[in-house]
Amino acid sequence: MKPLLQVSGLNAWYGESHVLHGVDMTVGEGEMVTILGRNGVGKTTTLRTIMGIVRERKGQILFDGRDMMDVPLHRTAHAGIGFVPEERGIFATLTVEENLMLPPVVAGTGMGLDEIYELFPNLLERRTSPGTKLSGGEQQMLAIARILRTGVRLLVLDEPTEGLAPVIVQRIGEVLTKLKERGMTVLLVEQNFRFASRVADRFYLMEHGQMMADFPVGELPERMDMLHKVLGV
Amino acid sequence: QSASDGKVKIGILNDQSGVYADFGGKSSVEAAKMAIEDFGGKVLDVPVELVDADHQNKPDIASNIARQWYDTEQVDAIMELTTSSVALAVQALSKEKKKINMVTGAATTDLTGKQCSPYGFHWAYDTHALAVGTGGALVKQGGDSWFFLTADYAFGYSLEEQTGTFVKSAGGNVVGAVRHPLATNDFSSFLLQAQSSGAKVIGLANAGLDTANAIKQAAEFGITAGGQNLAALLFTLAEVHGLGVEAAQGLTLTEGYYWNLDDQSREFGKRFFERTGKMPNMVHAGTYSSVMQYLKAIEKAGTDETEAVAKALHEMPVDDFFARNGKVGANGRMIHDMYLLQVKKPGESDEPWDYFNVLSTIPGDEAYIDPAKSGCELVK
Amino acid sequence: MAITAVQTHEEPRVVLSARGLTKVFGAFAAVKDVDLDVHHARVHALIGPNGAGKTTVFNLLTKFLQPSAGTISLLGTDITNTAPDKVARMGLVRSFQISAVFPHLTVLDNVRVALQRPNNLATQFWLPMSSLDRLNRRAEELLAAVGLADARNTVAADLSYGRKRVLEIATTLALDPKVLLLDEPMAGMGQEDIGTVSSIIRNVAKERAVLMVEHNLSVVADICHHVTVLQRGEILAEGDYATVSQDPRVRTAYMGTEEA
Amino acid sequence: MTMIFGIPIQAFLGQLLIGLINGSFYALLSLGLAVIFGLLRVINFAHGAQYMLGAFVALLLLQYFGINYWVALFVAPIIVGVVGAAIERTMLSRLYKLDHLYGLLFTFGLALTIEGTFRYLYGAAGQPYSVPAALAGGTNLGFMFLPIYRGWVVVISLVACIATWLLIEKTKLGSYLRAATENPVLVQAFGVNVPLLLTFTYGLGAALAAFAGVLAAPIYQVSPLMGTNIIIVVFAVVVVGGMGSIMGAIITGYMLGIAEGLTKVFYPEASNIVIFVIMAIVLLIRPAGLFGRDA
Amino acid sequence: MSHTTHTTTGIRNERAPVASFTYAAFLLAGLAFLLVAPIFFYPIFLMKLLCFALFACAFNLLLGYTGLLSFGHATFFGGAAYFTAHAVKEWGWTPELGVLLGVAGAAVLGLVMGFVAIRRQGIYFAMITLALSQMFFFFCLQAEFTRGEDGIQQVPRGHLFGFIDLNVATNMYYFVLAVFIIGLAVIWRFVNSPFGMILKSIRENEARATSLGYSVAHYKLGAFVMSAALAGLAGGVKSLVFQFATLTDVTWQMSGEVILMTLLGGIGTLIGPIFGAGLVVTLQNYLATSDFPVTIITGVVFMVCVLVFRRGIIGEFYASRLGRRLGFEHRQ
Ligand SMILES: Nc1ncnc2c1ncn2[C@@H]1O[C@H](COP(=O)(O)OP(=O)(O)OP(=O)(O)O)[C@@H](O)[C@H]1O
Ligand SMILES: Nc1ncnc2c1ncn2[C@@H]1O[C@H](COP(=O)(O)OP(=O)(O)OP(=O)(O)O)[C@@H](O)[C@H]1O
Ligand SMILES: [Mg+2]
Ligand SMILES: [Mg+2]
Repeated sequence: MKPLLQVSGLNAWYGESHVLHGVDMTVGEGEMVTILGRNGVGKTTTLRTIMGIVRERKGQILFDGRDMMDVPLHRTAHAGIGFVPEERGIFATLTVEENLMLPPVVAGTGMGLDEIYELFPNLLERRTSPGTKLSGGEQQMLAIARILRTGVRLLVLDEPTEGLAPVIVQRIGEVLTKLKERGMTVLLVEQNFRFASRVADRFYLMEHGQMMADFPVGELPERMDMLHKVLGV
Repeated sequence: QSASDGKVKIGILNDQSGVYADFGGKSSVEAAKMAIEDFGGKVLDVPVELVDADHQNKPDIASNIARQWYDTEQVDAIMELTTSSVALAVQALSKEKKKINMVTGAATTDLTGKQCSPYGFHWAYDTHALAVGTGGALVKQGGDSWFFLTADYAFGYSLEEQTGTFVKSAGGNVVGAVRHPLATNDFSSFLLQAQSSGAKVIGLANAGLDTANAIKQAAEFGITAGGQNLAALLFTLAEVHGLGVEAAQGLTLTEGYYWNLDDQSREFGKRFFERTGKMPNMVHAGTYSSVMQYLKAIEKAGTDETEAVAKALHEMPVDDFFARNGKVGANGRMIHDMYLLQVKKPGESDEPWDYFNVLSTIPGDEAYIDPAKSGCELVK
Repeated sequence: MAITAVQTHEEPRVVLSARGLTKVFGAFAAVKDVDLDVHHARVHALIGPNGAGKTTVFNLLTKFLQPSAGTISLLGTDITNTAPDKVARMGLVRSFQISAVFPHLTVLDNVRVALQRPNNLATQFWLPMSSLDRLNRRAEELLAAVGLADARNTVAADLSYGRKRVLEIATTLALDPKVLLLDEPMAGMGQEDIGTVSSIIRNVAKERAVLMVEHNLSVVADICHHVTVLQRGEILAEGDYATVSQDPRVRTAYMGTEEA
Repeated sequence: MTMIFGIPIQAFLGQLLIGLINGSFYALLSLGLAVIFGLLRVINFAHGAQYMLGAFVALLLLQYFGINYWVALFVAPIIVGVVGAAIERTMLSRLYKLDHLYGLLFTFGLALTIEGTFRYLYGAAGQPYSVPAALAGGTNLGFMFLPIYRGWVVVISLVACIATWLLIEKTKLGSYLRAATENPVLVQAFGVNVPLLLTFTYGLGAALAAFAGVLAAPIYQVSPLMGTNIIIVVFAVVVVGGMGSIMGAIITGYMLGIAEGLTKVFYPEASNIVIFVIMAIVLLIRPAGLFGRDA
Repeated sequence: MSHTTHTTTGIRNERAPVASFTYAAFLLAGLAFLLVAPIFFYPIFLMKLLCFALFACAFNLLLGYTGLLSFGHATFFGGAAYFTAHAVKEWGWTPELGVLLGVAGAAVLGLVMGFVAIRRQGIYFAMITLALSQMFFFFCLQAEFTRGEDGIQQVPRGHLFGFIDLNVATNMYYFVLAVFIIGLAVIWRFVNSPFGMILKSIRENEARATSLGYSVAHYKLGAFVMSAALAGLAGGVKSLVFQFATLTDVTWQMSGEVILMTLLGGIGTLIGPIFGAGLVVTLQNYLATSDFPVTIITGVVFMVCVLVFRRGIIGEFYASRLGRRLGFEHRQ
């Protein structure tokens, strides 16, 4: 499989604290990869560093063969990476629809508005209400939906199921599978192991700012012991 | 006999960066310099030195500087003292320290009234003189019904009240008044009220930008064109220059000096203009005059010792380009003639800075409070 | 089976109750005519699809929002018109869905701040800071109980998300509330913390009432005595987990096909 | 003659109209403040100084280049806007990640510096700027004599206000601006050049202030102090309106202008504090302001 | 248990003992200096400095420790100056009673202003206090007893407790110094008290503090009134030092100046504002006799401070290598 995202020797800092200590990982085109790890090991930081939000960084990030280290933050999306942050980032002063329409479309391959509303009927219902008047779960849906419109090639999701009702989690699982079928590449951070194991092709296990292990979904049974030890699953 | 410490040192303390910077400011320092040079730079064979400071309109800074000057820098006298809070504070200090102060920049009659000092002198003008000039003299010119636009604070009230008194005693009447807040931008509401009062004269009992804005907007609303006259109670050449004759035409005001009065005053005006780029107003000219008189008094007393110099200042008549027939009252008030002036029409002025027609001269004894009635305890 | 896991020491009695609770935002009724009884020594779960109005119910109960209609009583006192801080002083304390700590205070100070009020050490502006040292023992106990003892002097902002949530629970417990309202306490927590927090909740519920919103059904099944399911602002079902989870309406509206 | 509240209806109407004219300035200025605040979370203390700059630039353009009022009305705001943008780019932008108070303090210093400089160069006394010939004179409305220029001020400021409101509430650019207010990093991660956006916004706010300044030049004296006093009143206007709301700022501006105008008739001594009093009352009743969204 | 728990993210030690030692040493040195200062410096200047330093510290109590930026503190400073001056001059009160009246008056003003202003946070708060203080300015401008722009002049200093003649410069100086030290001690205690802790937590997260049962508004109001009263203490004493009370002290520019002092010295540091006040007062005195226009300099200092020098003199010192070696820590 052709690698879409290649990260090697990535280090990152928050001020004086050194959080990533040489992260190496690869995400292939059309693949769905999940990073697992305990609280505070640096999963979110990895995603934020790849996006270019954390800028105190060293190492190499190649996206579709292109060096991303010197690309300014506002060009990352245009290169084809879309981000759904852990805290969702819904804009309070914008209506739901304005929120949806906000990210500039970077390629014609994105979903249409109708398609999105079909996927998330809640959003259709609350279309004109201000963003933060949504419930936590509705906000999460909006945050994912928002990116689907733009036509990015790599979707970076930080804990998309946090705080969601099981039905919704299932629906998001279905959506992700559908997206994968369309050829979208997904990089996911997830605490919900059950969910992750259902959707992902491959796993990275993270500890202390480094990738500890890397295995495909097929090896899951034989890895359960280790996972249990590290994650308490 | 000679000066106590080998030199005579004069301090000019005024606002050099704030709202009154044009009123006196750095140009006053220049005027004082000219006086010293004209006097010869020396008195009683010792050099005359000049220091100056910007009090930023803060009495505590002024008082601090004055103290330092008196205590550690051997300053013998402080002059100018724009704005009344500063003038009163420094005068009180000078009294305590037995030093001479001569005020040209402040208006309050308290300086020679309740808060007078044996060593304090008030030189150029005061609210009383302005009120007599504009109020009394203008009635004689036919402006016998008045409406006041008054700044809503003590200065405004006292101007309005004093002027009103003179208007009435000269046979005129006051048909109304409206009090506007200090630093009002828009005078249109007040001007409309003044307009509908039908008074012949609209008296502006305010100062600075307030007066300027009122005058400008009066022109805009066609008030002056409609036959009413504006009279500014505290306004000087410097501000008329800023406003422009177009807007200010027809305005009457009172000053203690006008550069284009006669040869003597023109001579000083021209010299001052060469050094500062503007013509002097009464504060600048008054500062020159006060410094000059101070040096003359030292010469006469043969010492720079305060009591002796103060005595000489009280006794000597003042007669220079600024003050004709000037004399100093026991309360420290320098009594001299004032002038009722009217701003020319745009076509009438034939050289730059030639803004005024002199309507009348107000004799000093009319313009200023009789020292005996001033409330100053030094006058028996 | 889940229920027997908890030892109850005291008789359950109603400590917090709401009748006809309603909240209308503009034309939209987020909560409609909800009756709720929270019992002492019981863990009560409030579950429901996203946007069902759970957080809103919390806000109403704690008076962060004023109900459009209905009454609320706490320990027999009507609090329908009481200010939120007063309600908190009466013993009803909540945690927030989005984590809420004092970011620039140390972990220890976070807990001590919470301890100050019940110990009457909040308004003394004449006492030295060291007067707070007598709170240390209790604070450290609480930290140890939630496994944050090692982070005692760490500034709260430097904690990871999950540990912030744990800290928040510790501060909440510090108030020794009579009724504890927890909004998704497990959200974003790692599996090992979930275990810890579950047992903490189970423990604290021995002497107080707990009302919690939670999407993690295994936790609900594990520690909750009573479950209320909310949908579109209305109560859909009520009962113990076993009953509720078999209700077909609940399954379609909320749980999907998932098993706890 | 008909009377209303004890004064002739003519006079009443006249004062109402004058209040509206005043309100135009409040509306324009508070609009600019609200735009900058809304998007940058900076209370632009230099707003008064930028208003003054607008008037001064118009005056200097006339004095040195003979550029007339009509051209200055567009050129001066652009110049001030560009200067504002440059200041934002080089200095103000460093402060966004800090407490918002630093923005306030920085612009406070900026205001002192600008005003101090102009006072140093041009003195405190005002300078005249004449009404353009086409708008000179006035008409008699029956109840009052209305200088044509003042009528023009009301009309043009209303146009400017509405245009700005449309720009921010109804365009894509506006939604970027609003979103960037809340979470600039995320908006940038979506592919929008946020720093540029913020620079533009500050420039726009400054330009609006300068526009008001040019409008004011023929009415008031062009003086370095002209912005100092008005800015505090405008702050109060903005607090009354509720800062988040652009439309709120506009409406409140007009309303308070009228309230102030009427006070000048009924109780002139209070006319400079009436807005502050209204502010205190509004805060007691509705802390978020009349149109505020956040409580 | 060890004091220093190292985590990957950050190390915040409790203040090391060395800091409290150096602190105490500095404090003693400072005190000793102030006791003998009148020998070397001009007493009236020192007194002015102490008044402004106390004013700045009182202001910093609010900004530095509760995060409330008041743009109206001149009201309390100047208001108290008027009250004290009036009581002493017109009613013949003794100086200490006059000052106490000033403090009480400032506290009442603080209560009123605070009551309205604390309804909003952050910048709104700043703007509201600015507007309210502007109202107070207009009140002072028009009120009879303030004597308008003349000010209350020739205020007698009188005899402290009826027998210490304050007209003697040294007596006056030590009176001011005593007031200053008392004021500072009060502030120090206030900040480092259980109450101060709650204030800190409110600044960090208001909603959380509310949910813990603290009535945030009351705490803020308490801090506001305290700060106002202390500012009043400074103002009242100042009116005795200079023997007048004028409008200058109630203008919003004065409020701006005290912010500058605090910013320059270091927001949230106990002694920073003292240095800031010293610098500003010296600068103003110096600029008075130089050719530089004061406002421009002040404005530029403001901008530079905010841009590159945010922690202020003392804050920068604490954060510097030397400062850290001495064991200080500073949070931004
Ligand atoms: N803004 C920040 N400043 C300083 N340290 C931070 C910051 N954000 C995170 N950290 C620290 O960096 C480390 C990694 O954090 P990160 O958020 O990447 O963890 P995570 O694996 O996503 O954890 P979680 O599962 O709790 O979300 C943690 O120790 C955290 O405390
Ligand atoms: N202040 C408000 N104004 C208008 N609508 C609101 C407001 N707060 C919440 N809502 C709406 O009320 C509904 C209930 O929201 P709430 O936050 O209570 O849901 P929830 O049950 O907690 O959901 P979740 O599990 O996703 O957190 C949602 O549809 C939300 O959009
Ligand atoms: Mg994370
Ligand atoms: Mg919720």
